[in-house]
Amino acid sequence: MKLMEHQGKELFRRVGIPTPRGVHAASVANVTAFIESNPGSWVLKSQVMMGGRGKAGGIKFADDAKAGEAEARGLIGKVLKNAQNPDGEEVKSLLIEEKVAIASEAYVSIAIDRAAKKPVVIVTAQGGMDVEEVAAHDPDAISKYWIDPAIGFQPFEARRLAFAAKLPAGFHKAFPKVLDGLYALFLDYGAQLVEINPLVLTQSGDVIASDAKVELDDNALYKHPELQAWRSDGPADEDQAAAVAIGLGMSNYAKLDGTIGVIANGAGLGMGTMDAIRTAGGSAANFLDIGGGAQAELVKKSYQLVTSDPKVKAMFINIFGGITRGDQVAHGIVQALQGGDVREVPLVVRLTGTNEKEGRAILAAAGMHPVETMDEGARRAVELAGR
Amino acid sequence: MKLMEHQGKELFRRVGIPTPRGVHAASVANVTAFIESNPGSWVLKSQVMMGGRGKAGGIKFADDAKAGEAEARGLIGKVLKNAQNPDGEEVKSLLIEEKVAIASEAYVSIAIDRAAKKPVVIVTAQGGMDVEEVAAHDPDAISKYWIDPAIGFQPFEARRLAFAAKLPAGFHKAFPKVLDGLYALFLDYGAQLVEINPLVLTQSGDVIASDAKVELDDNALYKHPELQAWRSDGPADEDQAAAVAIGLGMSNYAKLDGTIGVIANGAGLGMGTMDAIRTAGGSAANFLDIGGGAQAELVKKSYQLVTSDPKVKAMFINIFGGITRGDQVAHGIVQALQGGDVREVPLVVRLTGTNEKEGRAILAAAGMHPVETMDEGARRAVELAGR
Amino acid sequence: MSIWLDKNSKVIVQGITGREGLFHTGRMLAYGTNIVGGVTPGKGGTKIESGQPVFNTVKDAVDATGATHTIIFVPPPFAADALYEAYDAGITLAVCITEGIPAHDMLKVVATTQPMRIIGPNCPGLVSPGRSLVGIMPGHVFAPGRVGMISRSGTLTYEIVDGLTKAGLGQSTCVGIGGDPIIGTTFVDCLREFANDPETDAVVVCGEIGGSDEEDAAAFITDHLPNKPVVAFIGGRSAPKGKRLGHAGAIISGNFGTPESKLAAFAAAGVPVAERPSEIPRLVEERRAARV
Amino acid sequence: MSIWLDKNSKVIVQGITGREGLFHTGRMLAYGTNIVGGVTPGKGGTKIESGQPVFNTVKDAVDATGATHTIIFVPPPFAADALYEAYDAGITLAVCITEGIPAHDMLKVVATTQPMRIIGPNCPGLVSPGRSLVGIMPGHVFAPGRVGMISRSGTLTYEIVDGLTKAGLGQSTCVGIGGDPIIGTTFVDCLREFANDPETDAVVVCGEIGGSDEEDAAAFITDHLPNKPVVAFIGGRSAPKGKRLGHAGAIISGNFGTPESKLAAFAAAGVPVAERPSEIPRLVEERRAARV
Repeated sequence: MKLMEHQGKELFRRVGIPTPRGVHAASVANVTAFIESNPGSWVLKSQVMMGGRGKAGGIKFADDAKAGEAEARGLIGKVLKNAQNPDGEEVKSLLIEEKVAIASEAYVSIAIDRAAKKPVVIVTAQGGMDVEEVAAHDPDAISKYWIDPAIGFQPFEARRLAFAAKLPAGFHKAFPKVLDGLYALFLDYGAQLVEINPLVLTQSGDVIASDAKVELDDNALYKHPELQAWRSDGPADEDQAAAVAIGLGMSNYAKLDGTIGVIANGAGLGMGTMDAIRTAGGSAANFLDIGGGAQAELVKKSYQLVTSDPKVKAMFINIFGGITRGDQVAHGIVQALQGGDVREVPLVVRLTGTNEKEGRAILAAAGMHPVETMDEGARRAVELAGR
Repeated sequence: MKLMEHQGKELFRRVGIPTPRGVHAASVANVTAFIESNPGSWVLKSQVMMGGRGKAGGIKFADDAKAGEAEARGLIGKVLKNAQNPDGEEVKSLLIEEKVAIASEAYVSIAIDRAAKKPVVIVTAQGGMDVEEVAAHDPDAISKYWIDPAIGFQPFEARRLAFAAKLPAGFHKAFPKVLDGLYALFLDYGAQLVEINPLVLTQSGDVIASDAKVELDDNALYKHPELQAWRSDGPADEDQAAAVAIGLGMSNYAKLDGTIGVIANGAGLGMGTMDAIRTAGGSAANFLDIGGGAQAELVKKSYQLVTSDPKVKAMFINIFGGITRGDQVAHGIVQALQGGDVREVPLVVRLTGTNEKEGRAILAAAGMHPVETMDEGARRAVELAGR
Repeated sequence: MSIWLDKNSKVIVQGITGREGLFHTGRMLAYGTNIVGGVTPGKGGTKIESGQPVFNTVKDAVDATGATHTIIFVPPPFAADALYEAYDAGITLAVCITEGIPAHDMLKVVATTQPMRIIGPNCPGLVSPGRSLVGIMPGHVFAPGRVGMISRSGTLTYEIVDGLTKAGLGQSTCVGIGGDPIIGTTFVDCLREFANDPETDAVVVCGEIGGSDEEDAAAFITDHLPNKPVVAFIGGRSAPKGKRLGHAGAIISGNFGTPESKLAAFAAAGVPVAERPSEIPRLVEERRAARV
Repeated sequence: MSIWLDKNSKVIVQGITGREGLFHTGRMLAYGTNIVGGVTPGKGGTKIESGQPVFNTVKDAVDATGATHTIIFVPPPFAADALYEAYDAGITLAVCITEGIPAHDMLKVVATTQPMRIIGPNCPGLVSPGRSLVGIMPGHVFAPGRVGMISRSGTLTYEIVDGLTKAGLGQSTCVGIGGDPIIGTTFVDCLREFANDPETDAVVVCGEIGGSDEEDAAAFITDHLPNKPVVAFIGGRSAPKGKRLGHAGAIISGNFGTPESKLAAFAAAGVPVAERPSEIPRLVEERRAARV
């Protein structure tokens, strides 16, 4: 689960990372009221998941309530777009924060390094920029340290990184505390990524997190039930919600851009099926993994979910039965088609493995004739979708 | 720092270990008021550090406010004594707790095993008894597990111990949670010992900590400044307070039972000096380590502290100068004796090592003549104290 | 010889009386796996229907049976604990089937339970065809032979193995390493074993998008398997960036974990990458023929 | 040869610009210790008056100087961090002078920084007389020779060594293992080295009340030092139960850590225990004579 900036900063405050004074506001009235009772210079930051919101016009400034009202009215409800996000994202709320006088900007993040099987801390003195760009153009400006999970974060690691990345001296005293908090958040909330970009050294000598990017491991969310309320906030979670609603794991379904609906058992076979469709010249409309040992009911609901997407012009169900039984899958398909409230699209079924014979018999009784191989199924589906 | 039962239970509650409903009361009026507004059967437990308070008459029962008032009046201010604590300890407050119907009693503790360099968990189904006695008479009844500090506590360790110690099944579900909390307390508060004896399974099936014994590592107290207020509560801390008051480390001074005052530099030499006095037929009145590099002022104050004990009949100052300089020690002795507000006792000084000559000259000018060796000094001090 | 597992390996099942554990215990026994017992706290002293004893703790099970292998079927919140318990009891190889274990749990488990070998988590297990199966794979698709197989995916493995078997290419050992970001055993760990296994004379690596395990495998092959044919497949080549497709590990983040990078790495190592699973048997035979 | 330390050992000082660190750096240099630099964060690039370079991190110091040994003078809240930093930078032997480190900090440090050897904490350090001194001990009491010395106490060591030196019994290496409950190096660790050191032909063990390190030492002596004379002393034999006398480790809890237990263990190992430090030189000479 990716968090909005204001949510990330709430976690920052819980672990003692300084953030600018501010408030999260979901309405124009709230913005106006806050600035009225807190005179000063304020930044209005659109709360969206997409990157590049500044260049997309999502960040505004206001020195009084009137200006704040006007800017908030312009931002809330606006759909921010840029090259990376052509569909855009609607601004539903704003984070109002005090304007700080910046002396220097740094970048710091902690992520899971899969290959090293360790958390990796990344620091650069070139804050406020895309870190991947910095890495591409000036790799020496980036310092990394791999934390031993058995030892955990230690202050010397922060000192070493601060010196190696040549952070200005003003950062040095606060830096171990910021990293300590960041690692505590990373660990306690099971984060995949925690990032402060920029970490700002103000002209008055304070070090504060000006932005917050936090991605939590969905598998670890159960440890923090209080964060459940944030689940639905992100636009990226619609597919997950749909999957969970029918009883699938939350990452077992993802909408894609193509025209051929896909149902497979197993994530690997699901991806392989998408690939086979592409190799055959088509394009998958979704990824859907019914998992191991699916019953007829789940197959039926999955069929309904996939066909509810109007893009879907044909459907390819690809099953290699191990734990999953061919007869259960076949029953599910038949039930789905008989249900009546389902959009009919041309269907290709490939059914092999456990109880293959029984499954084929059930399909044959309903007038369906499965293909023999994945390759053949993909070709047929592409053909049918193209008509 | 050893904690009182009610303090230990406050920490238990912070880490989620269930404790009986109750209140800590320092006056008879508080006891009466509590029982009046909370009708029921209550236990009044004297809050003292000494063991065996039950047999010493420190635990009473009350079914109404009137009985509670009478029992509280009898307990608060009473000096509890038993064979192990002949001097006794005054009861300054009570813990009022609900009476629970006991189905079974277990014992569980976590301590630091110095030899293994690991925390060791000890569990026995024979709760409510002295665990050292159980260990002596029925060693098989005791189960131990050493926690890997790099891994930390894991639930399987609790299950393994519960099965190995044959805890009644009623304990099993709650036991991993209790141990998890106990290890969290042990770790987060830097405890040397956390002990629940007994851990009670009630007749209604709840598992609660009926007693609490917690010893914190003084060196780790700085991590929990909020516990500072508890420091002065224990009678054992008087010596520590006196040491800190004159600028020594808190365990650098301890009162003992003998008649010969001791000042030495270094803990080992201090103990060695006490031993030498005993070997010479005498007995030390105290242990005092002035540490390394002590200045004259500290020597003077140490002299005053030791002689403030009326038991002291003679004094042996034993210095082997390394970092500590003989001239500084000599100056301190002279200043102490000239101070006027110090009780004069026969004094033996042994001064060797760094700046030995200068020190001896200073002492000689004040009419004092140091002995050559520790053995000789001890003999002289015993002789002088015996007069 | 197969790697890590043979006919005599003594296996216990953690979570043996649970729905999944009991079902797959039956299937493994039917395959011939030497399951010597299982663990369910509180059910110690009982037996499952097929006669295997149930113990309260892994320690008890190991003490009583001499088991060295375990397969873990416990829900995600308890899986790390199960792995620590196996390690503590002296188990040398643990297959962890559980899907959905927090990555941070695995980071710490992997860092602190060396030298126990962990296969998975979120994996279909390990099979030495005709000898032993410690996992949830359908045993009938495998056939004894000389091809080693390593895969991040379960059903895609069956698809590929089915093709191999039908083409007469039996397998020495198949390892499902799992689809999570943090796994105990990587492609490289498996390749190291296959490199030294005289009964394996070709290896199929079934990777997927996300991570850099395929790139590491390619580098290892160049250095350590100069004379053993390797064929690869990469699942999810048509997946868009930033979408997690089932496996927690199968996600392209930024320029990381792309199929392009993996294809380039295998190309540099001289490893042919199949466009479709159905091509794999042919590629294996061609490579084998070329090296003879 | 001496153990763990010789004339060429490259030593850095963590906390070199602090009051204690600077003072003892001067003393160690005067003794002849090969101090190649020191660490104080923020003072990297400077030098101390005697010319040794100061670095911001241990890593920088090790990279620049090739140091293998460190001596740590930092306050208790930062000592564990200093030890982790030394370990991380590849230091092989760390002497930790700091007194007052929480026992839990040391439990974790000791469990996670193997195989770096830690001497202390709360110890006076290590000296190979005439070659190198890494510690805070007064160098003038030591003399080169063939007696090994191990002690939980500082000043008591000087008292004993002074006696040895005056009796013509020089020392091969003296190790102050420290007075805390959790220490990196125990009597047994030192005895193992002395057992194999051809230049050490007798060992003095200066123990004290508390813990079971003396009992472990006695058992080890029986098994591994049959032909090397060992003489012991136990400080605090007149201490009452439950009182902590200076050293956090010197406390008798219940029946644990009593002098009786230690005396019995040494008696069983045939190790004479001196009543007074002044008896030690005579006992060493007697034992040496008896074994020749």
